[in-house]
Amino acid sequence: MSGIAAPEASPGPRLEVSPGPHIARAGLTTRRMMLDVLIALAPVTAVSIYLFRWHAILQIAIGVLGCSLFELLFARMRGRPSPLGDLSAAVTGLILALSLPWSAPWYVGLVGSLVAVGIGKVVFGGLGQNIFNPAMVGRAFVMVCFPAALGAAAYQMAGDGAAIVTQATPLTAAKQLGQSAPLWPLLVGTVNGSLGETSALGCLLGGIYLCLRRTAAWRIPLGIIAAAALLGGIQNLAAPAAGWTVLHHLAGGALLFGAFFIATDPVTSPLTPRGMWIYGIGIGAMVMFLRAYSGYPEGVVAAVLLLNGATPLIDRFTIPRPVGGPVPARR
Amino acid sequence: MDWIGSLVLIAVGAMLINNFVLYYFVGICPFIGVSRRVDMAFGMGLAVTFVISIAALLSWAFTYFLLRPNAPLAVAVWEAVSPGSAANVDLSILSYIIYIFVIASSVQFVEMYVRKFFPALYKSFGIFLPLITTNCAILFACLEILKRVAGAKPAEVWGLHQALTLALFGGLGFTLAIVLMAGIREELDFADVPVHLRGAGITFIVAGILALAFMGFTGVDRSLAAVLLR
Amino acid sequence: MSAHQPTAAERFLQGIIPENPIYRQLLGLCPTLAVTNGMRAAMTMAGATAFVLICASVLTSLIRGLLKPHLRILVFTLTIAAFVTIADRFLAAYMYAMSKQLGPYIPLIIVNCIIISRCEVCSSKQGVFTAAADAGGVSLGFALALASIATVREILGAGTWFGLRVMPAVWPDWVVMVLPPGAFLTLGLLLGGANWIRAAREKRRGASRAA
Amino acid sequence: MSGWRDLRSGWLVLALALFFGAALAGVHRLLAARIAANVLHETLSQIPALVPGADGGAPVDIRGRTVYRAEAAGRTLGWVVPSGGQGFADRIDLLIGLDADGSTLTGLYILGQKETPGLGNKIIEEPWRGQFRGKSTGQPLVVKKGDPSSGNEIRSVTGATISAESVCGIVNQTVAEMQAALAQATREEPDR
Repeated sequence: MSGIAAPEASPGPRLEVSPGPHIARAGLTTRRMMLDVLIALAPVTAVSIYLFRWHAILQIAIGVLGCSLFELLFARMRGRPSPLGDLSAAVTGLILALSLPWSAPWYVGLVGSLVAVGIGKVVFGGLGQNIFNPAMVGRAFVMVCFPAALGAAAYQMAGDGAAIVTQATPLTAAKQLGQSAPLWPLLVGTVNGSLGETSALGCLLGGIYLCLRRTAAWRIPLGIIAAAALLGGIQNLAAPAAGWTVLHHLAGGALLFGAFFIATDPVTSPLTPRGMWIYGIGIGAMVMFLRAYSGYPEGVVAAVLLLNGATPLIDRFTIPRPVGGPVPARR
Repeated sequence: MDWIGSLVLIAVGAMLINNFVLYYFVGICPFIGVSRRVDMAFGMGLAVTFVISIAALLSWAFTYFLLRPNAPLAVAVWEAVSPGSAANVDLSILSYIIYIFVIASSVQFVEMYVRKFFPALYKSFGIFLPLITTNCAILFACLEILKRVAGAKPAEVWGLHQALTLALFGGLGFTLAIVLMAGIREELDFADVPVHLRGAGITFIVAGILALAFMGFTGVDRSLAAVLLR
Repeated sequence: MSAHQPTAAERFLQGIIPENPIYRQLLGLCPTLAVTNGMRAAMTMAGATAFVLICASVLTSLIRGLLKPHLRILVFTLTIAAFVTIADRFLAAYMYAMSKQLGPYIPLIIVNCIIISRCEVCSSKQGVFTAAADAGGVSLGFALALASIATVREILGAGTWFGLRVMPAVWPDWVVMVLPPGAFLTLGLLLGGANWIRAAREKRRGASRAA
Repeated sequence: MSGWRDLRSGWLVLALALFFGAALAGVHRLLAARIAANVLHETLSQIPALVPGADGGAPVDIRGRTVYRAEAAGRTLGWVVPSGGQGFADRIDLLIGLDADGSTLTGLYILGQKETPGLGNKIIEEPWRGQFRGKSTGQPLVVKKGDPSSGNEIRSVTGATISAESVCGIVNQTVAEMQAALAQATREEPDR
């Protein structure tokens, strides 16, 4: 946009504004931040283990061990020191595992880990330099790769564990059958869904901890929730669905899990406050749009990846100008 | 409302779901070659959108009036030359040759026009115009129009508005993809990408991830059109 | 032809690996990504491209004395478009199912930069025999590149190779590999692999020369 | 460079254009019939499977729509109706088999689709599309998850409800149109 007229308009020297390297944000505090994320994920992890028993434990073990193993392997291949100490592989593995259905076969978590670490992180040069959230790259890959194991129907496989595991997930039920779930189970988490997404209160608890610790930028989840609530409200006014309120929009599905634990990844989100608002609102709006109109019941994965991809552009257009405005053209 | 629904289906399909670059792989050369800087990418995207729309206009007209089986103009010419022989006129074998000339000449024409009337614009994106002749996105749009005009049932033959919608939104989808890619590649200048993957390798991998993300739009065209048709 | 001009045999060999159109020159990427979800489609595409490339090279070489600079590109385009139309019709007549599967990618051979670049660089300046050898080598290089990508994608994505089952029955097909994202990811990683192999070989050659 | 010299230097292009024009005309003469036969064969070869008992057929035009009359020994046994519409991922093209008066579906064949491999593309497989055989066209078909209980229900495709519903929708619409057209055609030509 600016590039087209610029050479004509300002014959003076052109100032290039380039985004700062991300590396500055990793550094010494990486381990502390990752530890914070692990602590914040504890409530939802506990809920998922309570609900899905050994299925959840198995998925989490595959994700965490898989990601760590591949991280080590790729570091060896590139001749770099072992990066496991910063715990980022564990966080990626845990988030990936928590985003899978309990019924996913073992190879789903393994392939997801390989792709998350390999294609999501290592090819970009490792932690701090990746453009896309690694766990979401892995999740998107397995989602398209194994549709039968990860589609809406996969959540409802008959299995042992609690009775909820055979229900349709709240979003699927709402979208395909027009049924709405009572609110309380959605908040506590006694519904079917991906391992980590079921409990809205668990997500809130962990999310608020992350925001208070400033490990996560509060503007991003707030932007997501505000946009989703607004669009959900409009949708309800336009086509009221019995019993499906704005709170259902927020608490059903992976919106809160994504808002607090995935979208806030500092490496793949914008740097400036204004950029964070744009990014958060963008994700929230995109999630609601995809939920309403796409063929998939949920849209968090695609929305996060799309806005991750747009983050360099958002940064580019929201990095503040020098004090006193841009240098005026010399006469 | 019926025709709005059909246009939405085409527009959303061409721009997001079946994005020219990320789904059909057409226009890959500029997507790889001109995606190092955001302003250049934006200029290239606009240039492609512009040319693709003009080429779609011309190729629709050629296909509709001349190239499809029993096209009116072809029949009229046949009748004029030897009356009674026009029972089964089909010039579609000439389609590819005619399209490539339509594209080449519309690029020439756009270049001349822009240079003469918009010198500032020419300075910023004129350099891309010659490259566009061999951009497969444009020929691809022409071929899609051929399929929908010559190969379709009489009731489903595309009108000009549908052809132009495909071209415009296909071009905008190309612009979206190339600008996103350019933003990412500017960022990657600072990244420690493994040396053998630098350049085209990492660009393809990023394109793969973007293609994964765009798959999330599957079905959007259908639902939006259904809402509008209701 | 002067002494330092490469011979026909050298031209042929150059095109296969050292100057491979995909891995070294990054040309003709659109079909490379689009039709490599299976070996059959990829090899049909390679065959059609080879036909057009060889015919167009021979013809431009035959008329190279008559070419006027400002009409050169026009002549190339006309030639290529005509041969592509012929290839397209033959496929539709004798391999109808494959022609339907390849869809627009057969006519898109017209804008495959490999062909026009060979016409421009080689056949409009060389004798018929050299031009044909060059086109043959480049075609073979293109076919090999397509085969490498299609092999990875078809085996991982469908568990088959040329439609024959090669993976054990328990193999869960990686559906994404036969879809567009798989094409991009496979080509990106294979490009990295090709660069790595080349760098390793150059390093070894340098080391042996030093020793 | 003057216009005249431009024209003179273009003789090669003109000559080539004539040469290629002749070549393409030759190719067209040689292959056009064969290509047309391929297109026709794609549908005709499905007729025996789509309309039981039929051994062949021919394209006919019923109120502006090309359908195929399925015949055995010159007797009309049914109709094969090409149709299509939007699926989950892209357009689905299919052939619908109907009996002679359009009251029963006799078969379904998917000509082209790009549904999700391993999920939505199960619609092309015989166990799923075979369900349509023998269904009455008295009331519209509906997709049901789990086992169908009544006569107008079609079992969904696991994990790909939209693909299944798309196919059902196309079938319902086409059958309705075809029945109207058949009724009108019989009214106009009562002896057929």
